[in-house]
Amino acid sequence: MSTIVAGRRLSPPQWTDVLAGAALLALLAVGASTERFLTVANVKAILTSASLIGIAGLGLTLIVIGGTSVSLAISQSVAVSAMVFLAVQSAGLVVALVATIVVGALITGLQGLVVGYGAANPIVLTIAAGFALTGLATGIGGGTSVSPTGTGYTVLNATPGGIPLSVYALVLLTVALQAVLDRSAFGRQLYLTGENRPAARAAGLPVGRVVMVAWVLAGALFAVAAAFSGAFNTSANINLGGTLTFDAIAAVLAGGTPIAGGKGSAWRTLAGVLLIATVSDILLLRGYGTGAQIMVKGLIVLAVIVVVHLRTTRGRR
Amino acid sequence: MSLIRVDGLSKSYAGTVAVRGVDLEIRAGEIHALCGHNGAGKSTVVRLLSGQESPDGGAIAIDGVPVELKTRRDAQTAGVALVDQELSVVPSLTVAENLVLGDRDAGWLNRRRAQHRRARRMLDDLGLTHVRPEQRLATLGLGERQLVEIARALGQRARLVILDEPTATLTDVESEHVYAAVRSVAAAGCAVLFVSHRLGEVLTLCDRVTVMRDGAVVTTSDAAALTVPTLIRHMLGESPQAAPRVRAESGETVLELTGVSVPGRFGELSLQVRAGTVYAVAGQLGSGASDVLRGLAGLHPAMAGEVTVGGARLRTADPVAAARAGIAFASNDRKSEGLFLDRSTGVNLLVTRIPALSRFGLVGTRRWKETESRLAERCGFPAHQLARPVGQLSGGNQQKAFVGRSLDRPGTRVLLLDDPTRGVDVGGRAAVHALVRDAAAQGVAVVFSSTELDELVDLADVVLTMYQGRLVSRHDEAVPGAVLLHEMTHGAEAG
Amino acid sequence: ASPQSTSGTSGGPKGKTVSFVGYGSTNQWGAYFNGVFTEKLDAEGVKVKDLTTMDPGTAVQNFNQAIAEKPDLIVTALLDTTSMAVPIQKAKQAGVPVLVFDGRPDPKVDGDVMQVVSDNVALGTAAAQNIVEGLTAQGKKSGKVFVITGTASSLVTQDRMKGFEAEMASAPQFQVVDVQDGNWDPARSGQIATQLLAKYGCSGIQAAYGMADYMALPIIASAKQAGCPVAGRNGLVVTSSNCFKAGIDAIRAGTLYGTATEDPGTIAAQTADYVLRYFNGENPPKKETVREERVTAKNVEKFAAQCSNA
Amino acid sequence: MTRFSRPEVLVPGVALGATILLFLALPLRTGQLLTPFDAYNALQVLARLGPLILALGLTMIAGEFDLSVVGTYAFGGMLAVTYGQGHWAVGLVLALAAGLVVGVLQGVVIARLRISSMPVTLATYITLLGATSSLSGGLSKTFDDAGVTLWVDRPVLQVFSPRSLLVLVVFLVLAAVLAGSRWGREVRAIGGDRRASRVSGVRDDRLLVGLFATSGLLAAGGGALLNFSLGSANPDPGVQPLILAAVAALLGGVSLAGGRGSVLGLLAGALTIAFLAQIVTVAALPTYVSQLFYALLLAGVVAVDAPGLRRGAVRLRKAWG
Ligand SMILES: Nc1ncnc2c1ncn2[C@@H]1O[C@H](COP(=O)(O)OP(=O)(O)OP(=O)(O)O)[C@@H](O)[C@H]1O
Ligand SMILES: Nc1ncnc2c1ncn2[C@@H]1O[C@H](COP(=O)(O)OP(=O)(O)OP(=O)(O)O)[C@@H](O)[C@H]1O
Ligand SMILES: [Mg+2]
Ligand SMILES: [Mg+2]
Repeated sequence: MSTIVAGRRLSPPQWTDVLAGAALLALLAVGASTERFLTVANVKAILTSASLIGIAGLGLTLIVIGGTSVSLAISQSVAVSAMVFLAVQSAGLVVALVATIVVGALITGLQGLVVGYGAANPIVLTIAAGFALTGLATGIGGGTSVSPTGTGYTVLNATPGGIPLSVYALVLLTVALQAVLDRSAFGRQLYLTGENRPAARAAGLPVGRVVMVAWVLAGALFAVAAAFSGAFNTSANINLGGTLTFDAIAAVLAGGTPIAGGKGSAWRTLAGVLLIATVSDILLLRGYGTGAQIMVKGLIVLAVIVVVHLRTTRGRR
Repeated sequence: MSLIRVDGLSKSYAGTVAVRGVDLEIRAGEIHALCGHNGAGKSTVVRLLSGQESPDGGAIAIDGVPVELKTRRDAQTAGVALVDQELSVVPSLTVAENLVLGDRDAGWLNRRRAQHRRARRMLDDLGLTHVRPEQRLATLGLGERQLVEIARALGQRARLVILDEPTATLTDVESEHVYAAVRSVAAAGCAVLFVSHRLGEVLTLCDRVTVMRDGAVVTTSDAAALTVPTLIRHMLGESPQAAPRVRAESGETVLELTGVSVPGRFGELSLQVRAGTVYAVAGQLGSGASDVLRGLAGLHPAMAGEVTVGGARLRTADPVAAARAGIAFASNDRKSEGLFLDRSTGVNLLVTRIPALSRFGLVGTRRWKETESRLAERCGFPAHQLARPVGQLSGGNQQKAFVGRSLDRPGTRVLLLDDPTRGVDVGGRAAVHALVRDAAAQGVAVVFSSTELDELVDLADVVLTMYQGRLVSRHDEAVPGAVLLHEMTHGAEAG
Repeated sequence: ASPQSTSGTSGGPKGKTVSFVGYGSTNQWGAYFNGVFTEKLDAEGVKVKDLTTMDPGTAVQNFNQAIAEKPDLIVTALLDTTSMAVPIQKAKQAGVPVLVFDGRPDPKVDGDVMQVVSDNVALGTAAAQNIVEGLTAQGKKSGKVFVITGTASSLVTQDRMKGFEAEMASAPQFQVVDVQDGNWDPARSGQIATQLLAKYGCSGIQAAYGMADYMALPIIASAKQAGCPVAGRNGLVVTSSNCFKAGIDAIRAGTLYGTATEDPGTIAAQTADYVLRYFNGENPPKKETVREERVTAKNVEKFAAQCSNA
Repeated sequence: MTRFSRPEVLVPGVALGATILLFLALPLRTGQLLTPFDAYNALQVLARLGPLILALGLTMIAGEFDLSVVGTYAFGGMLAVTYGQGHWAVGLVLALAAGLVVGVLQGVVIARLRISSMPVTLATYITLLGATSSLSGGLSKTFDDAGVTLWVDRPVLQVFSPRSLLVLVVFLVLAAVLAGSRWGREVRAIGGDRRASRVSGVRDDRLLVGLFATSGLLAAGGGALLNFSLGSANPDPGVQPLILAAVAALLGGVSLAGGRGSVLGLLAGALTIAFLAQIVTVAALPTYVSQLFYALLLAGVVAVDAPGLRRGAVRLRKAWG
């Protein structure tokens, strides 16, 4: 430890930044030297493949900032919301969207209620919620997949200006969420609650409500991802979420939002999801197999976690 | 015959020089005090001597042999035992387990019976006769935990025992146990370094005193040659102006307790609290004094009885309801239950008034800034300190930020302060007292508890004494400390 | 004597017990299969014990449990082909007959079990035929194709690729340029498709095979989002297998060129039928392959009902 | 609070007790008597998940959360099969060595940098899954030494197998070590309050490296054993084993906050999960029912562990008199 401390003092602290900068430059250099990387189509592809994970990641960001660890039921929440979205298509797109967001907000908000007011452990609770959602969805629907009952959903697959709607949604939602975090009373209280919950409680902050609202908003964001996902796949069952839970966690962490809470931003999550999407894309373009793609994703997340940690703890004990 | 000798020790943190060129020499069998204002660098010296941090420069020698203390373990091997400024025991372990934790003489095997026997003896030495070794530490109060930590340090076969503000959370009676135990290890030839803001105990307990100011040693002299005022002058370079003791006009009853109790903590309590008055709730550890404050703040789920604020009935056991009714609470544990250490001082001053600074759920940036500077000025923070993470301030300044957040706040009607000057130096203490008086002058009802008799006498308009969960008596006039002490320790009204 | 000819072959199906170590009903394919299969056997008085799961480790445990309970027959599907080889050997030693459905078992134990399997090679072939037919109909003289597969480690996927590649080899003007593991995951399939389309460009890819309808439809969606034309006179030709309702709708809408059966209903019915014939002592052939049908716009109405169950 | 009402005794006690009762009541539903095989098969689940439960549980007691265990499990298992074709011991040793290296590396990063273990081990988990998949080209691998495969699951005394016995022995040895030495106390101490333990002189960094190394060894060894028994290696075991291991550890009285729990508790949790799995199997519950069943179980753990819910309960009791 002492050598690290000394090192930090000697070559003034920025060595982690230099490292991060160098890594980013190297990434871009590798990208630029990869055939077809710097094409409009490829940039669009990166954005597109980042969009759904990104939107779900924004939701998770709220949960993490609030100091309530992570949700391990993102995949299931998204799948169930998507099933609702397709099942109520006959009522028209707007109604379907509203219903999906309400259901999504309810599913995750209910968990937030217990985490917020009951101080329940979010990891255990969301594992339980994952089981419950899978059980209920298969018990009620018999396990078959839901097909759309109308065609309104196709609007979500539109590509204004050649870019999928989900990318616009990601950007808009990032900006909106950042504004909420920076400017609203809720945002300030969320950061404080996340940093030190007992202190927030003793200060009389509405800890329960703040946490619950964060989870409700997270659920609404999961539902938005679900609507796009349902529209994109045109059918949905409980497995639709795939590996979304871990993808979203990886994106938030790769953005450098610490899991301990009290810190983080929507921008970071956007950066994280783009970083992972870009690297996956480069590896795919260069012809690496699935294994290598996954492995490099893990290494990147690891590197970012370490660098961000070193940066934020610099000069502190 | 110096046991440990320190030459030119220095240490900086990210630009802040905490300790510069400190020379210090402690003899075997001596109790050596280290004094200084908040942020003077005392704890930094302690961390360097106990192996928690490595110095940037300087040398440490034990018995004339230079040592390098890179880890706690190194220091322990060199014979250094420590009571840290921060309470450092593990609540989830038993008392006996805590007493052997990290002790390098404890063997690799768990011998429960022997451990419990030894624990019994160590506890008895510090007056903890009612505490059982197999009890979990979590079931003890804050002060008892502190005593367990002291027992652990004193029980290790050390050459140098360092105690960093060991009595800050203790009442005078428990402190006496500590003094006796410290004297007996010193008599056995051990060197003791004793850090404290309680200047009285410094002068009566210690043999020599080293005073630090702004990271450097000002003087080292025999305790016998010092008085409290001279010590203060060394520490601060000047004498603080004690805030004039003006009794504010008592106003209406703002807070009324009828038959309030917390099972196992304190019984049926009825009380009327008036605006503009400073009340002290005085009691030993476990007397329930702290619990009254915590309960009123909504932090005791089991609290029963009726509480009204401004005539309106308060939902008990709900901190949000308490805050909304205008009750502001400052816990005695400002690190884990008080401040947001990574946030700026400014944010910490504003945490309780976010809704008031917002319109339609949005925070008004300009009003935020204005309020921030107004409060900073009131609490005496220079503008440049507002942006610093509050965790980097010295203890006294942290305490000021903590108390400051409840001041000058339109909604505050009752201010509850649990040990408001814990670990604060004389200067800071005067400042906090001034802040409290200001609040009372503006019509806020203040209820505080303290472990220090002097503070009870200095600050309170009305003193309530408690013993074993019961109210013993109420003093509306100035009262001698000895009377209070008798009531707190015997439960009966003196005389 | 081999176990399958000794037990259970007399006295008809009534009162016979079947331990059913199939796919769990959290899977849409499994859900429909289980419904049809169980209902058919129930109707004939066969007692079916539900030991289904989607976790390969649990499947092994459930299979061992089934052996211990000595039912008249174990009916199983293989989540992980290789890890089920040993349990199958154990069943043989214990004299409990085993019927494997859907994907074929590990070659080591091929002779030890009865089988009602999908013709995965034929499914791959059908997919290749769809592609060749579609591209030829567009008048293409050359073309590039990518495949997004089911879980690469399963024999189902490997067999399909065998059929697919063999058939594609017969039309060398069309070339398979990329094969990626989609792990039966629709979201992943969409992501890979998006990136592959960017890699090769709209003009660099003429056709794609997603191994199930729910993996082909995300390919179509990605193509549309990337601005690549789909179907029609010059658009991307997309085909799949494992037909589902959404796929049939897409064929009707003209976006999906074709699919193939391997619908759970048909194989469930045939498996149940096999079990009944077996219990009736009719000595059904050791291995039956389900007839797989290629489905395109031309014959979609014929298969619409069959494919619309899941 | 008596000794038995503490969560780390209460939770595993009630969970295991109730499970065993349910297990014994099974004939009421199935109409068939229990056989030794039912216990054998339950213990096989213990053999499959036990090493993971120990690996995860030990780090949880120390206040960490080693998500990478399933990655190490898969990676170690794949190594054991790939390089154990000639002689199983070569594969096993390689797997253990890999587990050790992964564990030590993670431990050093986590302890030295004082960084939260959950994100670090999540990243390692992803990395190891990728490495496993690369190692096998994404395919399952067959383990051809049928002798080993049959031997590890051979019934011993009707209800055990060499594999389940080995896992039980590891549990008991670790239980003895942790209960009888200062190591156990210090592991709980660093889980309860890391800073305070460090200040007390506990060498938390060494302990952590040791714990993560142990965790890596257990996970890799568990993966190797499992794959020997399956006669194959699958590149992706899914998240089910991780989730079940976490559930078992929680039912074993370990808290996610750390500082609480014992190896015997973990064993009780592991046995609970093992017998529950067997109950689900024997009772032939439909998939969705067993999912709901696990959800309920965890809801119970949540309720026991949530301070806010306890506060609520106190308030309610007060309101009712
Ligand atoms: N980790 C740190 N990072 C930055 N500054 C620090 C750190 N620790 C201490 N300091 C600074 O070093 C100076 C000395 O602090 P120290 O804790 O030694 O004071 P002290 O004399 O013990 O005060 P107190 O009486 O309040 O305990 C203070 O200005 C403090 O702000
Ligand atoms: N910071 C804290 N966090 C959690 N619990 C606390 C904290 N401070 C005190 N408590 C709890 O409140 C109870 C009372 O604490 P304390 O030791 O101050 O006793 P008390 O009866 O109020 O005595 P006194 O105020 O006279 O010192 C303790 O049992 C302790 O568990
Ligand atoms: Mg200090
Ligand atoms: Mg107190």
